[in-house]
Amino acid sequence: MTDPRSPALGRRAVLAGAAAAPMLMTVDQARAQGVAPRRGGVLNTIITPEPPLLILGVNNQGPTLIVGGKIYQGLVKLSPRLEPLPELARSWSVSPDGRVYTFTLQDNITFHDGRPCTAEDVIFSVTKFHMEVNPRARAILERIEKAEAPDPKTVVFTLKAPFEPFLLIFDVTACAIVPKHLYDGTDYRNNPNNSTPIGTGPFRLAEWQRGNFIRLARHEQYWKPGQPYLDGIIYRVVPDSQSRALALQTGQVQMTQFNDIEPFDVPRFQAMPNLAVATDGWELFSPLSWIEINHRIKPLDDARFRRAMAHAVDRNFIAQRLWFGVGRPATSPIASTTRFHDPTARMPDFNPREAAAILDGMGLRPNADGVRASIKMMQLPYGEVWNRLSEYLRQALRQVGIAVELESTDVAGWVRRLANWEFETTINFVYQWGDPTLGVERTYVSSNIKKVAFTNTAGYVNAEVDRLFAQARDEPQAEKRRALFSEVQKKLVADVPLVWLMELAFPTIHEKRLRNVITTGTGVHASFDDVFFAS
Amino acid sequence: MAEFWRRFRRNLGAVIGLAILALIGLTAILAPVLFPFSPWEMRGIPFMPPGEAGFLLGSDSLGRDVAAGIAHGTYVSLLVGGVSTAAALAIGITLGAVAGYAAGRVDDAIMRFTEFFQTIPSFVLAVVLVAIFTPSISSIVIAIAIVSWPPVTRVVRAEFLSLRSREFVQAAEVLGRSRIAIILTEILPNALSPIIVLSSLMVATAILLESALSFLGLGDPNLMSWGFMIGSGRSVIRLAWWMSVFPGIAIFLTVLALNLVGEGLNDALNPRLARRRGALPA
Amino acid sequence: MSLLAIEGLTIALPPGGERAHAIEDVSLALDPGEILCVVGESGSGKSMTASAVMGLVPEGLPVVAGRIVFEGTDLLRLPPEDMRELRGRRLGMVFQEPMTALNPLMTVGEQIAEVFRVHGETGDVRGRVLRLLEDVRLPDPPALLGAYPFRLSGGQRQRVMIAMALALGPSVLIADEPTTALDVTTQMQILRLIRQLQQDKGTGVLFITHDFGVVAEIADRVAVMQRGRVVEQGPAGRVLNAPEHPYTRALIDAVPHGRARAAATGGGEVLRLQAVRKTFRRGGGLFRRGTTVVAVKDAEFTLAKGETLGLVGESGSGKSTLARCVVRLVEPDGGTIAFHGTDLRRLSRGAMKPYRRRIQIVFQDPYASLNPRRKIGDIIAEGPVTHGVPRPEAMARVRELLRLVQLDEGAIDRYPHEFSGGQRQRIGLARALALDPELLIADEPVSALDVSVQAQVLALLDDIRHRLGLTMLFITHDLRVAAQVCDRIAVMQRGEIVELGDTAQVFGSPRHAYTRELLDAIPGKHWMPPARAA
Amino acid sequence: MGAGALAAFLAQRTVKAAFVILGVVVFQFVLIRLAPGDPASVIAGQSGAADPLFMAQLREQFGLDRPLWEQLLIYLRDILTLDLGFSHRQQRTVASLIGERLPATLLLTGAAFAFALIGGVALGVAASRRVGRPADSAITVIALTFYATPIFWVGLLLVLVFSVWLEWLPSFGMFTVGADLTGLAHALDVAKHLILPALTLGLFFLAIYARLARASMLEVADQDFVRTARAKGVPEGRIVRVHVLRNALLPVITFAGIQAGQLVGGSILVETVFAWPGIGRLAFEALLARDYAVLLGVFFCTAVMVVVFNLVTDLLYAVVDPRVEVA
Repeated sequence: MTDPRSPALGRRAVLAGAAAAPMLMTVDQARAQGVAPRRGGVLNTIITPEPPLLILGVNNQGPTLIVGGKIYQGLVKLSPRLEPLPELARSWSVSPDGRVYTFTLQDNITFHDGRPCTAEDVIFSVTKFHMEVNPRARAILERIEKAEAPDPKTVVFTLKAPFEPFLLIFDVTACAIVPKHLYDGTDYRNNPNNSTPIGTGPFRLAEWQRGNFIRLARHEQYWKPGQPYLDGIIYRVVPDSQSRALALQTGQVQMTQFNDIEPFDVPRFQAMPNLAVATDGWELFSPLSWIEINHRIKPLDDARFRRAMAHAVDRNFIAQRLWFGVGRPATSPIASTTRFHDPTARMPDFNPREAAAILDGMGLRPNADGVRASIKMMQLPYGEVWNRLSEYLRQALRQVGIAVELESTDVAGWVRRLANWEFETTINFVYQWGDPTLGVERTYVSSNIKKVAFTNTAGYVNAEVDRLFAQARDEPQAEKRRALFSEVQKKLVADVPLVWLMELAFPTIHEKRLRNVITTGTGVHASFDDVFFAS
Repeated sequence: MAEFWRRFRRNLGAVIGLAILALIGLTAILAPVLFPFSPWEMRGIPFMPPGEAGFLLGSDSLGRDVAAGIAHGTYVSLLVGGVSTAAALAIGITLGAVAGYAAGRVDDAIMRFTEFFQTIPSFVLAVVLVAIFTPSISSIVIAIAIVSWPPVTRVVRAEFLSLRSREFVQAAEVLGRSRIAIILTEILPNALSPIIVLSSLMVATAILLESALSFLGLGDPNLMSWGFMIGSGRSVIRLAWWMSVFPGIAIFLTVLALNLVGEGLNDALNPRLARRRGALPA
Repeated sequence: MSLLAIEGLTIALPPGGERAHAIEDVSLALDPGEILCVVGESGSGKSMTASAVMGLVPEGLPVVAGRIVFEGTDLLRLPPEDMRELRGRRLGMVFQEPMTALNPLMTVGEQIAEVFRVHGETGDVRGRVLRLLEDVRLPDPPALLGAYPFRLSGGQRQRVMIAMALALGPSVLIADEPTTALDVTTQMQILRLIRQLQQDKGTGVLFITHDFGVVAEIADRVAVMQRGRVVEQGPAGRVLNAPEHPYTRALIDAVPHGRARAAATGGGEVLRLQAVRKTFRRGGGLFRRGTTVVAVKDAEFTLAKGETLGLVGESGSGKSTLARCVVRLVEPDGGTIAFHGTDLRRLSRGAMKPYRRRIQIVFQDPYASLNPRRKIGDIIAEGPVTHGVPRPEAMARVRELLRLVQLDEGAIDRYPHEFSGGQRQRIGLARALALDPELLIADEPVSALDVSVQAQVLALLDDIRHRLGLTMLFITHDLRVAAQVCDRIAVMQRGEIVELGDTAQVFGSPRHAYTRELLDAIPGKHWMPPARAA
Repeated sequence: MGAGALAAFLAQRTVKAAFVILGVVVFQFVLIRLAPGDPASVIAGQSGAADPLFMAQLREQFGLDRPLWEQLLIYLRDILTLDLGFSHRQQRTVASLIGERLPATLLLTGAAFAFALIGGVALGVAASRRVGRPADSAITVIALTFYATPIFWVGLLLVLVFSVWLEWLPSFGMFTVGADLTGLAHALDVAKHLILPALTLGLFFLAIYARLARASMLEVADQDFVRTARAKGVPEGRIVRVHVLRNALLPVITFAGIQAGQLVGGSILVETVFAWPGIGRLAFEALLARDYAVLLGVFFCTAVMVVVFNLVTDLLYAVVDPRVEVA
């Protein structure tokens, strides 16, 4: 049950008031205005691209997390400010030394196959399942020394050392609770049950016609009495963005999310009176995009050259013209939507003249064609807007005398080349996972220079940065961590290991009569057990 | 030659086609003069409708000039069409000539090989090939050539099979001419008509294929092509129809012109058909 | 009153052609029970006349003047629907090409029955079709009903065509070269069939042909056409034996006369064939066996220097295959082909090359035997150049050869399509002679030519042969031609040489039954062209 | 043709086809392995997180840690037992994935083919009957227009006109999801969704068939047996129907058979534009995801389709044309 007195919810209300989309209301506000949650109705929405599989942990792609978030649940959910809120765990306590976490589970949690969900399932999921299959969770769960279940409703985790952002991992998108009775002792990745996800969430998988739609139906024994309000959710698979926009416009679907709607269509939908456009709900992920630069290649190894590149790029143009104001220009390596962002650490601003001066200073003079240096840039194969971005960057860099040759690949080729360091520059964006230690550190520390994507593939080495990240990682006090991260940010914006571009946001567009869509820091990934159609 | 022109000219469509082609060719040559800047250059406000803010055919999502893109893209499209057709002809004619001339087991082997390629849907194969070699102008041209040669082989083989038993070929054989000389001077010149007609259609198909690949995001990102323009314009078709409609018209006109010319060539090179049009009685 | 009367018929050609009218002022009359032969060379307008009667003149060729009166009605003024009703019912027609004149996708029965159906005849169609098939002497009519045309031989198909044409008992049958594409023996059968049916039913027959032998065989009356006009008309006996018009005389003169000639002897042996075999496999592939056809079976003959050996036989008898074996256009399966003692069969492509210049061939089809994309000069010079003669020298030789074959030197820079069939055949001959061969193989060199041109080419060939002392292997299906040209004759049947002897002996006292059959089938064999006879 | 001959023909063609298909599979297997990247990198890329252990686990799970030739042998062994393999990525057998999507593609390509063939032949016949006249020119221009217009562009425009402006037809999908229609209502619903994609895919081929049919009709109309029919007094309408059309259809059938593969290829674009849940899109997505088993499965499937289609056209040919000896 949602506790109306929860302090987190209070903050949520404040935040909602300040947010860009003031028509959003919590259940309580709705009640206050006389809008009672109404049971019934099927939400038609879109999922792009189609998830290959719905078993969270085994597959962690964006669309999987969105659909899987309705089927599975984590111990906690996260507020827009990324504070933990009760989900499967009704409450929890942390020992003063920060090493022992004790969770108390909700009553009457039932899996979709009717079996109860107990502390055993939680311990299995955390210490075995996700440890095995989920690389993102594994890095943190390794810190658990011991997991115990003193009774079926209590779970106690003891850490090897304190870890300040530990609770962030218990969100459904990182550590969903899976049924032990179906998975224990099996090969998790090839478990026959992988085609039919069984979770504790408010919705269960009813039908999946591949390439067509995924239909979720109400889980009748959901542990919150009377919820979910919706009878079901239908995720339609629509590969063409114009068809998606059309479906939203004509009311064939009542909600779109993530990449469904291209940025340039957003203003059009903002103007439609029956629709609401929200850009929040991505705080946990806070994707930050940048020009990834291979430091092993000259002249990209020279901080001056990278600084010149940064000066050459008009990030406001990118935010306004390419993303149509959805998201905002980046200023530092830590997104402003996450904890520990330091607004005073600012990367080089748009100043082509300064860029030219720096390049002159390096001795890179323009030749007859006005070219000072030539570099290659691998396009990010994630859709049209990313191609436009690289086309813009080519023109912008060309303005200061850097000729850019674009290289095109598909996702597999891009990841392979990125992981093998076979690129000069490319565009990349990476989730920050709500905490610099979880989502930022990996990109910059030299210990993470690996032949794997989303590590420090740039090959950036700075001992000072390594030290600061290491300290912040083990520091139990939030305030001390903040200071360390401030210092890191200043170091990084001076070195410009990457040219940060945008703090991305993904528009969630829905009919206004659909209520409670974005209530957490994970937005459309949440369970939707309180989403309803107002009559 | 004069006779050929006389017959060609009688086909009004072919003359129109040739005129359009000439215009297109001229556009390709004059593009750097008409639009002396890169087609990638962002020259103004995005999404300007045609005729506004100095954009003859409007501007695209980055404020690039659609007209400049079409003009510069002409060269690329013609290049892709021309080079890939030439390559496909080289493969197709060689295999077809060998199969048709040698006949027997060699023919059988080559035709099985050709059938094999025709069993794989050509567009699928092109997509796979481009994805494998990473999209670039050369990989696109190669992929198109690889999927386009089988029909050439079939046509050339059929021609060679029928021509090789013709008496003038046998006469050359009896005169003691070498195989290569017979293939090159006796048979090939007589097989040219259908090849020429076919190749005009292949250029058209290649342009369509390139645009379809671009549409799927498998185009060369450094070259402005019509297919790229449609691909980048399709998602905004309702916001800026001109971004995809004008390059679409450019493709349409080119393919149409090539077809008309091909048809004209067919009539002109194939006297039997010319007769049918009521020109000459038997 | 005549059954059918064509009066002053003139049909225009489109402007810009070589002449203004396809046919001009043509008047013919056909009586019931009569066979009128319209004879003439290609382009004389004889087929156009037939088409006009049927109302099947191609669009774009207007009838300018004249009438076609059939049973009292002017056909040219008849509404199209009435004309259609007449076709098939009152007017039947048989065409030249039996191989293509039947719809390949319909059974024989369906096609004959269609005549009844489209003319509203119901009742026992099947029975009537069966009777028709019997009438035209086709074997096993019930089985034939369901057979498709491709199963039938050319002669059988022509019988089906005749059955269709006569289905509704028309009063006029128009036969447009109905036997030209057939072998002699088949031709004779068809001619006899037409004659008999015509006599039985009293039909008037308008018979188009180019062959005076055929005319002599069946005609009651003859009309001779030249360049769209009827130049002479009269009873068959009179026209054949006492032609009045110079053109008719020229045509009859040109008919090869079967006078046997003295055998040339004394030369050494040039070519000796022993046990030559060739089998063709059709179709077949990796997993199935094709059908096999024995084209040449154990062929043996010798050819002495200066001699002309005729190879005669019907189509498919293997005579062309055998000739092509000698020049290695076809690889024989076995046997020896000894040229001056050297077995050509064992030579590689390279080793064969020196022999190439000593053995040459002239082909049948004057249109297919010259490369349309090359100039005459290049075509003739090709051989010498290939064998190492410098180009200027070769071109000088070309001029010489053109004179030899009686062509203008200006031909050097022209293309084959600018020449007539006869001229092309001379060019082909010049090409063969350019290498100074010892042995010339002539593969039906005159069978595609009109009779007057044929005579010219044969005369030229004879002349050159004597002047150059050539040895010749002459392939033909036309026994009259063979008799005129050859010293000795080899008769082939189904791949086998069934008889070989001096021309006089073969014609005079044939030993093999098949030879006798062939001789018996020569149309108009009892008729001797008068000019020669005189 | 007798039943025995037919059986022998079928057996022989099946053996031949099996070799072709096997060749295609091996070729494609090698080909797609040349592509950079593997399924593990795609999964890593789409999850936005990975570590070396994770990559190794995935590659082991997918069997990618074995030598390529061994993978090929395993694949061939499976294929020979008609086992299309397993998509580790989607945790489903490839057979079930394809089985789920194949009907949609068959429906789409079948409808497009029928539309193209019937429409094309009708237009071609109409044009050939009025050769040189305005109607002929008009048909030729229409056919050329369809031929010269990029297939995906047609799709976009059709959607714009019929879905956005006129709002007559749905713009994507195969049926109204969630409406739970059954029987006739469902069929009508599917038919409504089918119109635009089938039209889009079919128009190009319609243009080809129209031109082919016109040329073929003119060719046949010139042949001797048509003159024979005329001489028999057969009415013009019957000549066209019975004598000309039947013979003119043969080259169209042959060409259509050869082209079957192209139709399947074209469906990739159409299925993408119209969100049609068919195997064309499945293949494209599998290619991008390096889901080798699925991709090879689709290739196998299309090869079989093309071969079967060719076989059917050959049989059809044999039925229509008695000259073709089956065997």
